[in-house]
Amino acid sequence: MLIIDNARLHYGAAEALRGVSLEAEPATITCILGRNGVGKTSLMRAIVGHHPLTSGTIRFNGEVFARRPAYDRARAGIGFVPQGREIFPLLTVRENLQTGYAGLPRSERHIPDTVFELFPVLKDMLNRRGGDLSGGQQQQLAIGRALVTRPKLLALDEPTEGIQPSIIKDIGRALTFLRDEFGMAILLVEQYLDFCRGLADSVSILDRGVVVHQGVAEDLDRPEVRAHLTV
Amino acid sequence: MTVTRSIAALFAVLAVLLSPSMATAQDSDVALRQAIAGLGAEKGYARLREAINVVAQTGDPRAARVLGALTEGDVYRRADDGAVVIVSGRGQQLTLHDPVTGEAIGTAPKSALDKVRVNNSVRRSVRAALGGLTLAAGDPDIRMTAARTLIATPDPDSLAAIEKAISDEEDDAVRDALENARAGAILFSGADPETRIAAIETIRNMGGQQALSLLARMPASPDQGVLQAAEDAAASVQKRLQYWGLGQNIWYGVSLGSVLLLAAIGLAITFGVMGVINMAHGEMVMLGAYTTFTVQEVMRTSFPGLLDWSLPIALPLAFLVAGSVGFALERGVIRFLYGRPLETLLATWGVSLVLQQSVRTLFGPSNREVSNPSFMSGAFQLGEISVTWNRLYIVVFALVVFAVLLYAINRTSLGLRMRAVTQNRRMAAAMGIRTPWVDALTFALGSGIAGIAGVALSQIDNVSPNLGQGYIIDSFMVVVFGGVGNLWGTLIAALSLGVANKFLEPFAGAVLGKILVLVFIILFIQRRPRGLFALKGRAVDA
Amino acid sequence: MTGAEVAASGKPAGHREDTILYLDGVSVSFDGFKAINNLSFLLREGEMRAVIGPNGAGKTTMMDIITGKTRPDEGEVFFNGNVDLTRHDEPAIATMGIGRKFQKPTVFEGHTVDDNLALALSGVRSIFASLAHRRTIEEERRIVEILETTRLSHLRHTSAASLSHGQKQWLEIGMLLAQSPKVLLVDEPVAGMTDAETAETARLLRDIARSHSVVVVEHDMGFVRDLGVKVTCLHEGSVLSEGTIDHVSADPKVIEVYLGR
Amino acid sequence: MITGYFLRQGLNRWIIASLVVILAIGILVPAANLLLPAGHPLHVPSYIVALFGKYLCYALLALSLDLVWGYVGILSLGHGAFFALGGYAMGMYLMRQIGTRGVYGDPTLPDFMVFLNWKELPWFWSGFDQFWFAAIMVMLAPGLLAFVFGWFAFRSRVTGVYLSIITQAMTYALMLAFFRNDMGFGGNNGLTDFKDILGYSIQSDQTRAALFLSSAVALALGVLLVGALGASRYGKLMVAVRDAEDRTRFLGYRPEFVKLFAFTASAVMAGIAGALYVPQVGIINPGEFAPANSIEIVIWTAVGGRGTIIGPIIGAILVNAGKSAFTGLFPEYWLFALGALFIAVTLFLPKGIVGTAMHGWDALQRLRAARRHEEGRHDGPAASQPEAAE
Amino acid sequence: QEDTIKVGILHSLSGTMAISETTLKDAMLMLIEAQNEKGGLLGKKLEAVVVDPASDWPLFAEKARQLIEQDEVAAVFGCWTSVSRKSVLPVFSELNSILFYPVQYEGEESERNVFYTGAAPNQQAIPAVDYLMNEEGVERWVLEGTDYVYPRTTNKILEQYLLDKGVAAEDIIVNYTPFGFSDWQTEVARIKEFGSAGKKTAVVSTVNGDANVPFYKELANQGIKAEDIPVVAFSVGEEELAGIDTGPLVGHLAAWNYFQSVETEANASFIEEWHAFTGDEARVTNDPMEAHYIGFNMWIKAAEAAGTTDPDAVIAALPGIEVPNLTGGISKMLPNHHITKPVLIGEIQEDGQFEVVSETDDLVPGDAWSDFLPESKKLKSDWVDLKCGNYDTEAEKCIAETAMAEPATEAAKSN
Ligand SMILES: Nc1ncnc2c1ncn2[C@@H]1O[C@H](COP(=O)(O)OP(=O)(O)OP(=O)(O)O)[C@@H](O)[C@H]1O
Ligand SMILES: Nc1ncnc2c1ncn2[C@@H]1O[C@H](COP(=O)(O)OP(=O)(O)OP(=O)(O)O)[C@@H](O)[C@H]1O
Ligand SMILES: NC(N)=O
Ligand SMILES: [Mg+2]
Ligand SMILES: [Mg+2]
Repeated sequence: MLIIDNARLHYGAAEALRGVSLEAEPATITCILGRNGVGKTSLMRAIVGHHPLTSGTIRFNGEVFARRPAYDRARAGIGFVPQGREIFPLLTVRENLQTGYAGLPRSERHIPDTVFELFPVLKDMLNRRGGDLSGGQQQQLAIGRALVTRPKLLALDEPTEGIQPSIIKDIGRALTFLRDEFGMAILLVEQYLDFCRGLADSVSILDRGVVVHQGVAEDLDRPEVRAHLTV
Repeated sequence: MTVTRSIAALFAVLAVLLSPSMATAQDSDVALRQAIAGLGAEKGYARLREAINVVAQTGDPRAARVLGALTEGDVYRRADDGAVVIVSGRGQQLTLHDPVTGEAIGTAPKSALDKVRVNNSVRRSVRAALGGLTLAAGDPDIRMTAARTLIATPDPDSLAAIEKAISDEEDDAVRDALENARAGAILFSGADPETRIAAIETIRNMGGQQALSLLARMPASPDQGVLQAAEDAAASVQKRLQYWGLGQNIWYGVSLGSVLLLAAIGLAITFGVMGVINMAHGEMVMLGAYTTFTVQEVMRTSFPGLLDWSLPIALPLAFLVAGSVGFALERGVIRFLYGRPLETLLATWGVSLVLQQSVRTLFGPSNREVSNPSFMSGAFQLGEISVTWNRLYIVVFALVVFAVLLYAINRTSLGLRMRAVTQNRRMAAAMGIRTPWVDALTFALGSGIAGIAGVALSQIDNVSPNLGQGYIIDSFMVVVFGGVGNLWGTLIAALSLGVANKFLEPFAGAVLGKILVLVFIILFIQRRPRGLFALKGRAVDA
Repeated sequence: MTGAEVAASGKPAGHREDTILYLDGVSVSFDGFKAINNLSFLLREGEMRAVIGPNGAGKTTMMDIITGKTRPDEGEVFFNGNVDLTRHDEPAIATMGIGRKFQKPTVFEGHTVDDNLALALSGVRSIFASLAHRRTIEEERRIVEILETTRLSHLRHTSAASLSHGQKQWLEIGMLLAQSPKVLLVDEPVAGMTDAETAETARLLRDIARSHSVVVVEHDMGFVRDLGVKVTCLHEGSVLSEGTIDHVSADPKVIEVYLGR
Repeated sequence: MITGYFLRQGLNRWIIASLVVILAIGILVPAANLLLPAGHPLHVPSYIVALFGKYLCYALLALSLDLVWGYVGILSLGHGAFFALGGYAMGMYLMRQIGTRGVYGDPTLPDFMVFLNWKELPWFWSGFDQFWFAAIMVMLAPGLLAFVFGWFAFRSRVTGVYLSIITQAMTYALMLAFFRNDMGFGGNNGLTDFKDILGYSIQSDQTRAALFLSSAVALALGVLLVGALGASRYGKLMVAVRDAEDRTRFLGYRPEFVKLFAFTASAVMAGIAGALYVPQVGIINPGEFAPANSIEIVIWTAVGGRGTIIGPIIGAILVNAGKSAFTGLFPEYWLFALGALFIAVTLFLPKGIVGTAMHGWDALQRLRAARRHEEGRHDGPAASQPEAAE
Repeated sequence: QEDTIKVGILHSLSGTMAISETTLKDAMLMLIEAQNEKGGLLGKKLEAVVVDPASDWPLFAEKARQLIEQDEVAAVFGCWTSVSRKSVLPVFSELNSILFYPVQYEGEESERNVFYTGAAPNQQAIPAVDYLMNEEGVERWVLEGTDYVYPRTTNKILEQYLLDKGVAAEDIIVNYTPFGFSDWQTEVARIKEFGSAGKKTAVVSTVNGDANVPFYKELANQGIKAEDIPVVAFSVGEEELAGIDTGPLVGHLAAWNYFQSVETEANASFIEEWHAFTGDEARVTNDPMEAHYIGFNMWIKAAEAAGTTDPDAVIAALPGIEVPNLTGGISKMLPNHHITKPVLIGEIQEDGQFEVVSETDDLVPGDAWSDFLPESKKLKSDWVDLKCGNYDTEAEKCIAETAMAEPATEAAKSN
C-alpha cells in the first residue's frame, strides 16, 4: 500500500534520512523504533508531505507522491497523528474533530462512534477549546481527529506519549480493531517497547537516518536488535 | 431636492392655484410690470430685496413666475433697454421670456444681458415675501413648510391668517404646527397674560431648541405670571433637551462606531484571524469606494434612471474587485510569508503604496464625487435628534455585515477551515484541508469585506487615493482593542470607542477628545493586555 | 494514615514547618470547571515524590499553581514552610529555588543548546549583572558536565530549533539541572524516550533527589516503579490515593480510573 | 572603564569593520566637501553632505529600533515619537538661540508665541537656552517617556501586536497634541528658522561638516553599544525573551526589566538621532510623530535585516537614498518603485538584505567546511589542496 | 543643453497633499510650455524640473536644496501648506533663490526670497466677514477650523475683528478639528443648535483639505441650508467641490481672489488652454492656479526687465511689476512681496462652480503683517526702500537688521 524507496531528507545541510526504504501493508501494524533524533519524525513528515524528500520515492496505492501537497495525501487516505499533538488550540474539541471532514463526501461528515467509544472523555469536552485540554486529553483528541478522516493508512508518531496506562491499553485495542475490521494500514512510531511488541506485525528500527533492522515483533526480544535502541 | 428647486416648486404650485381667479385685471398688469422693472433697476442686494417686496405687495399671483426664476438665477436685465427678462437655455445664445406671461420673446447673446445677481438673503426675502400665501397650498407638505417658516419667524400680524388656516386645515400634523405658530405669534403680541401663558404652555409642549429660542426672544412682559411661566417652560424644555442630548450622543457614537466597525471588520479577518499585519487594508476600502464611484459614473452617463440603484449594484462589485485584489495579493505575496507575520507588514506596506499610486494614476489625485442616492439623503427627526438617513443605513449595514460574517466564520464549514488553517497550517493540510485555497479565500473575504465597507464609507467621506490611510490606524486600534481574533470584540470595541469619542467631543473638542480616546486605549490595554474580549487559558499560550 | 484517609480528611499529614512544599485546600476552576478541587499535598525537604493520575487529573495544573503560573481560587500554598507562594510571581518563585520542566518541552529556539544551558545556569539574574557577565571556568565546567549527562555534547552548538522532540526533552532536563533549584518539578520527563533512556533518567533523578526535593509526574509505571518513592495519585483535582507504588497500584480506585484492567 | 566593557564583550569583525567604515565616512565626506575645491572630481557638494547627514540620523534611528525589535522582539510602531521628542528638545534649544533675530525681535519668545499672543515663555521652555540642559533633555525626554510607558506596559505583560498598537496610539496621540497650537510647540509648523548652534551659524559648511561628523560618531557609538549588548549575556537574554518570554520567567528572569532596559536605551538612541537630525534639516514639526513615519522606520529595519546590526543601517540609507533619488527622477511613479522594492525584499530577501547575505555567507562557509571535511575523508589531502589554495 | 533656464516645481504628487498640489504642478507645466511657444525667456527655452516632496515636510527642504544646488533652477514655484513653506525658507535664504508661493496663508511673514501670490488674511477673510455682516446680516459666528497654524491665526484675526465690530463674545464660538477629521455629526449638530437661537448665524470655515468633504456632506444631510446658516470657506474651491455632490450645498460661500466662473476673456482662454493641455474638459481651474499664473508672468516680466534670471536681480526687479490677472484687473507685486488682488465672494452652484455675489471694487493689497494682531500691527515690510521684511514702525528700525547688528547678547539669551 505504502512503499517508501530510498528516501533521503535534508534540513538545510543536515541529512536526517539517508536512504530509508519501508513498506506498509493493509491490515498490518508496522512499528518504527529508534532512539531520539534518528529520524522517525522526519520519516513521518516525509510521508504526510510536511517536508519534501531530497531524493527517493513514496508510493501510495500505486500513486507516486512526488511533490503532492499534504492535503492531497490526506484526501488520498493518509491519517496523521503528529508528535506533539498539534491540536488547533482555539477550536473546540468538536471543531477539532470536524476539521477531518474536509476530504469527506457530505454523507460521511459525522464523527465515527469509535472515537467516543475509545476516548469517552472527548464526549464530555466537546465544547471546550482544544488548547485548554490536558496533555493526555489532547493526545486522545489528536488520535480521534485522525480517525474522523476515515484513513486507509494511519500514521501515528508516538501516540501514547503522555497518556494514562488504561487508555494506552485502549489505544492498543483500538489499533488492532482498526487493522482487523477496516483493514487499515498502520504505521506506528513508538518508544514504548512493550506497547509495540504487543501490537506490531512488523518492526523497523531506524538509526541515524537509515533502517538498521527490519523484521517481526518478536525480534525485539533479541539482544542484538535491542542494542539499536540502547544508548 | 435643493433649496432653490423647492422654492421654485412652491411658486409653481402657487401660480397654478391662484391664477384662474385673478386672470383679468388689466391695471394690475401695469402695476406688476412696473414693480418687476424695479428688479432690474436697482444695484445691491438691499435694494433688490426692497424691489422684491414691491413685487410681492402687488399681490398679483403672476409675480410668482418672476420671483421663482429669480431664485433660480434666470432673471436678466437686457443691457440695451434695461428690461427685465426671464431666460432659458444654455450656451451663448439664450431664449428670452416675458417676466409676466412667460411667453418667449426672442433670443439674445449672453453678452447682451446682465444677470440679476441673487444671494442667500435675496432668496430668503423671496421666500418670506410670499410665505404666508402658501398656507393655502394643496400639498400638505408645502403647507407644512409654510407653517414651519411661521414658527421660525413669529409675527403677530400673521395671527389672523394663521387662525383662518387652522380652521381650514384638515391635516392633523399641519394643524399642530400651525397651532405652535399661533402660540409663537401670541408670544410676540400684546395679548393678555392668560392667553400668553397658554401660548407658553403650547410652546413648552412643542419643545426643542426652537422653543427655547422663542422663549428667550419673546418680548419682556410686565406680568410676573407670564415671566414665571416662560422661565419654567424654558427650564423644562432645557431638561428635556438634556435627555435628548444624551440620546443624541449615543446615537452619534453608535453611528461613528458603525463606521469604525465597517472599516475594521475586514481587518478583523485578514489581521485578526489570519495574523497578517495588513497595511494594505485601507487600500482595499479605497478600492471599494472607487468601485462605487465608477458605478455611479456609468450610471450617470449611461443609465441616469438607475442612479439610485448605484449602491446596491456597487456592493457586489466592490466585494469582487477588492476580493480579487486580495486574492491576487495572497497568492502573489502573502503566501510566501506565513510563519513570518512581521514580514507581512513590509510587503503589505509596499502593496499599499503601489495601490495608492495606481489609483492616483488611474483616477487622478483629487477627490471624486460619489453622491448619496435619494433614499440616503437628508434626515428625519426623532424627537430632538435629527437622524440622517445615510448614517442610519450605515449602522444597519454594518450590523448586517457583522452578522453575516460572524455566521460565516463560526457556523460554516469554510469558516471552520479558515480558523483551522490560520491556527496550524501544516496540521490543517494533514487533515485534508486545501490550505492554499482556504488561505486565498480567507484573505479575499477579508479584502472583499473591506471593499464593501468602502462602498458605505464613500457615502460620508472623501473618495480619494488617501481614503484608506485615514482608516487604517483606527481599524488596527479597534481590532486590537477588541481582542485580536474575536469578532464580537471588534463589534464592541468599535461601538464603545465611537460612543466614548462622541461623549468626549462636546467637552474636550474633537482633537483633545481623540487624544483622550487614544490614551484610554493605552491605559485599557494595561488592564487587559489582550484586549476587551481576551481569550483566556492555556489555549492562548499554546 | 493511608492516602485515602488523607484525601478524605482533606488535611495533609504533618506540620507546615517541616515541609518544602505545602498545599492545603487548594482549588482552582476554569470557566466553572474545577481542575483542582480542595487539593492537599505536601513534600518534605529532600523528598522525591511521584505523582500519577489520569489525563486531566490536575497534575500539570498543580505545578502551574506552585510555580505561580496559575493563581488558586482558594487554599494555601507554602514553600519552605513559611513562604506564601500565592503572593509571588513566577520569577520570584523561580529565584527562590523552584525549577520546572514543562510537559511540552519549551526551550529557547533562537539559541544554541549551549546558550540555553548558559541562560539557565543559576547565578546572574539581574540586568546589570548580565550586562557585564562573562562565563566563568566553573560555569563552563557545569555546562560540559550537563551536556554529558544529557548526551547532547555533540549538539552543543546546534540551534535548539533543530532538535528532535526527544532531544528537546533532554535539553529541558539539562536546563533544570543547570538551574539547580531546591525543588524540581518534572512533568513527564520520559515521554518520548526509549526504554534505556527512561531507565537512565530514573537513575539521574534518584541521583538528584539525594540533594534536592523532586516532584515527578509520569504515566510510565515502570519508570515510577524504578524511582522507588512514595506515589500520589490525583483524580479530578484531588488526591485519590497515596503510598508506595505497590499500595497505590493495587488500589482498586486507581485501577478503575487510571491503570485499567 | 566603558571601553573596557566594550572590549570584553567579544565584538565580531563585522561590527569592527562597520565601525571603521562609518567613521571613515564621517571624516572623509565632510573633508571632501570642505577641503576640495568645487570643481574637483572628488568634491562632495554641500547638498550631498546635508542629505547624507540626514541618512546617518535615520540609520541611528533604525538601529535603535533594531535593538528592541531585532533583539527583544518588541515591534515598536511608535519609535518616531522618541526621535521627534529628541528633535523637539534640540529644536527648543535652537529656537532660544535665535534671540532677537526672530521676525518680531522678541528676545525670549519664539515667533509663533508672539503672534499667537503669548505673554511669557511657558515653564517647560525654561532651561532650553542652555545647551547642556537641552542635551540632557534630548536623552531624558524620550528616555523617560519610554521608561514610564514601558514600565506599565511590560509589567502588565502587554506583548505582541497589542504592544505594537499601543505604541502607535502613543505616537498618534502625541502627534495630535503637538499639532495643537496651545501646546506651545509651534503647532503644525513646528520649530524652524534656526540661526545657530553653540554660536556657529547653522548654515555654514563647517557647522554642517561638524554635524555630519557628530552623526557619524553617534552612529558608531550606537553600533558599538548594540554590538556590545548583543554579544553580552544580556544580549542572549534579550533573544530568549524574544523567543519565549514566559520561559525566562520560570528561570527566574524578569523579562519586563530586560525589555524596559532595551526599550529605554533604544528611546534614548532615537532621541539623539532626532537631536542630530533637526539642525541638519532645519525643522521639526509634529509630522515626525505621524504613525506612518514610525512604520517607515520598521520598514527600513526590515529591508536591511532585523537582528543584524549593519542591516538596519544599510536599510535606512538605502530606502532613503532610493526615496531621494526616485522622487527626483520619476516623481510621478516613484511610489511604484519603492513599493515594488519592499515587496521584492520580502519575497526574495526574506531576512532583509544583510540578513540574507549573512545567511548565505554562513551557509557557504558551512558547505565549504562540509565539503572540505568530506573530501578530506574520502580523497585524502591531495584533493583538498585546491581548496587550500583559494 | 546649455541654453535652457530651469524652473523648479515643488509640489507634492503623493501623500495627503497630492489632492491639491498635483493640479498646481500641471498648471506650471502648462504655463512653461506656453511660454516656450512664445519663445521662452531671454532667448532660452524654459525647462521644468519636477520633484515630489511627497507631503513630507523635511523632504520639502531636501528637494528645495536639490532643485537649487543640484539642478540650479532659476526660481521655484511650490508649496501649499504653511509648514512646507516654513521648512524650505531657510534653504531659499541660504542659497539665495526665489520661491513663488501660491496659496492663501496666515500672513505674519515676509521673506526676501519668497513672493506670496496667494491671499494674505486681509485679502480673503476680512472681506468675507464684511460681506456676511453687511449683506446677510449675520450676528452670530462659528469659526470652524482645522487645528493648525493657518486657521488658528486667521481665526485669531477674525475674532479680534468681530469683537472690534461690536459682536458679543458669546456670539462667537471657535472650534478646531484634526486633519482629515471625518465624523462631523456632533459639530454640525452644535452649529445647528448655535444657529437656532434666533440671531442670524454663519460659519466661517478654515477647515482644510480632506475634512471638507465629510463636513459638507454632513451639513447637507443634517439639512443646514445656506439660507439659514451660510458657510463661508477659505479653503474650498472648485477642485475641492469636484469631490462633492454640490446639489444640497447651493448658496454656501467661498471667498477667493479668483473663480473659474469669472467671465473675462483672459480667463476664458486660460480655461480653454487648461482643458487643451490636460485633455480633460472636466478639469477645473482654481485660485492657487491663478496665483501661479500671476506669479509666473511676474517672474518672466521681471527677468526680462532685469535681463537675467539671476536671483538678486530678479528679486530687485519684481516689486512694482504689474501683470493682468484672470479676473480682469492688473495685479501688482508690492514691496512687501505680496500682490494686489481682487476679493471675490462666490456662492456654490449646482454644477460645482461658484457664482460671484460680491467683489471688491478695487484690488486689495496683501498685508504681510496683520493690523488686528497686537504684536504685528506695528510691523511693516518693504524690500524696496527699507530693505526689510519686519520694520518696526514704532521703534523705526528693522528688527532683522538690529538683530544682525547686535547678535543675541548673553542678556537677551537668558531673559
Ligand atoms: N485554561 C483551562 N480552561 C479550561 N480547562 C482547563 C484549563 N486548564 C486546564 N483545564 C482542564 O483542567 C484539567 C486538568 O488539567 P491538567 O493539565 O492539570 O491535567 P494533567 O493531570 O496534567 O493531565 P495529563 O496527564 O493529561 O497531562 C483538564 O481536564 C483540563 O482540560
Ligand atoms: N526542523 C528541523 N531543522 C533542522 N534539523 C532538524 C529539524 N527537525 C529535526 N532535525 C534534526 O533531524 C534529526 C532527526 O530528527 P527527528 O525529529 O526525525 O528525530 P526522531 O527520531 O523523531 O526523534 P525523537 O525520538 O526525539 O522524536 C535530528 O538530529 C534533529 O536534530
Ligand atoms: N497656507 C495654508 N493654507 O496652509
Ligand atoms: Mg520524533
Ligand atoms: Mg499534564
